[in-house]
Amino acid sequence: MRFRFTSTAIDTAQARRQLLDQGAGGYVSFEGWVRDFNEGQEVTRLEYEAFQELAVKEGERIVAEALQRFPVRQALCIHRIGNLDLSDMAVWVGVSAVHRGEAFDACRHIIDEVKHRVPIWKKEHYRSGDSGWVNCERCAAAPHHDSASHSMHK
Amino acid sequence: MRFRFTSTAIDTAQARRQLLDQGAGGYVSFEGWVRDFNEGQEVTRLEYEAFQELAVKEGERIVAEALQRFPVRQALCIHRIGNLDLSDMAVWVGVSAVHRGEAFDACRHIIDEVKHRVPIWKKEHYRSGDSGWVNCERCAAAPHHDSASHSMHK
Amino acid sequence: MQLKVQYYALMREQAGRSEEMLETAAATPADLYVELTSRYRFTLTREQLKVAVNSEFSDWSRRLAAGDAVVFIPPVAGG
Amino acid sequence: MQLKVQYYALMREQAGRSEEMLETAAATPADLYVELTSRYRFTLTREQLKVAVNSEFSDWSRRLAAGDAVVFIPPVAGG
Repeated sequence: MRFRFTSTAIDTAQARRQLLDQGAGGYVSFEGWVRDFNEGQEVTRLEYEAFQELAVKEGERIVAEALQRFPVRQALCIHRIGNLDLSDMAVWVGVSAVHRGEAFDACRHIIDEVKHRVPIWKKEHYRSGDSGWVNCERCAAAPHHDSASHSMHK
Repeated sequence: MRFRFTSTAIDTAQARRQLLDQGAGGYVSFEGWVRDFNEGQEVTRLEYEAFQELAVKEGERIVAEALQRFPVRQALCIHRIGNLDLSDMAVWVGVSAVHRGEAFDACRHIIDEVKHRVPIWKKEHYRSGDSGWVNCERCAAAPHHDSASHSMHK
Repeated sequence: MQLKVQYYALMREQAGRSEEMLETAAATPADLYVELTSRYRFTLTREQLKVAVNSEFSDWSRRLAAGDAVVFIPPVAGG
Repeated sequence: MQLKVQYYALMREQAGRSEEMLETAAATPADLYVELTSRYRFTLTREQLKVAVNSEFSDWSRRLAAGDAVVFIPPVAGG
């Protein structure tokens, strides 16, 4: 299993141990952290939600593709769901490889693809009291301003 | 101090804490591991040696350059010296940034520059019983085959 | 024909539920989205969505069968 | 003129010491390397080395002064 979800803090030390390989000379990891500012708004916390059944399949496909495309040894991605505070880790990707260049390339490829393809959504809560689903609210704002459920969204 | 040496295991958890930043959304780290095979030889262990006075200055310059060149928040590099076994961590680089792309770029830049510019040397010990200073033996082998001190080098 | 529909994120909030069993005449996910949008006033247009049937990505023109589980997938934002 | 010379890695092994105080007439690091190579039979050519004086990288043609600390730097291999 090379892609999984957790509803508690990601255990990076344990995850890293899965990637240890005596033939690997380089190891690259990425962590996505909850940032205090996004697109002009002060963020206070986040909620992550996933369509887990499909997300795990798509995540596994992404990591498997990376293992095929780049000459790397091991790769793994873990995504957090639920409520996160500032500086919490939302996602972790780790890759070990014989040479460091491929580890960097594969790690970056995996996180880029995960962000584009895996059905995960985040709702940002702002200092202003507003909140919004990232990538959903802005593009959706124009067509319908009449819906009552919109009152708390930007 | 953004570049330092240690003669004991690199404490990555402590190092990572130095890079925490509520404005950072991405964190990339690189670890160089002792690999069991290099250029056709089975490696059993390594020795790292540094000209520390100059190495620390040059390492600091590299990290400072990366902080200027890439829009990242924090960066740090720690290099191990002394005797290392297979899978031991020889070097660690960590970078936090607002956006992940810059964190990847800066982390890769730092490790590439460290490997090229910082006066650190490693001696590989091979299963065959031979040993050799990486990047020194091969290029040096041709001119003098008469030196007695060569018997254990490739 | 009865289908299972699950809602996530913004669409879950707009539908006011996370899943439901639905009796519908919709032949395709595209038809089903038109029907559900008139009921729940979803603000996302079909062009902004993907659709999954039985936990795999699907075409909008796929023929739905009784018992299928349909999920409309808003723009994702992992990481 | 007395200089301090430090040796690292392969050169430390070939010189059989990690540092020494040296009485020399060498005017530059380039001259000094010729002198030391004839003594220790260093296998690295000057083109393969860098040189540092007083813990900063230096030109090979720098004028050495009494008390300077000189280090010849073999090809590096960190990480």
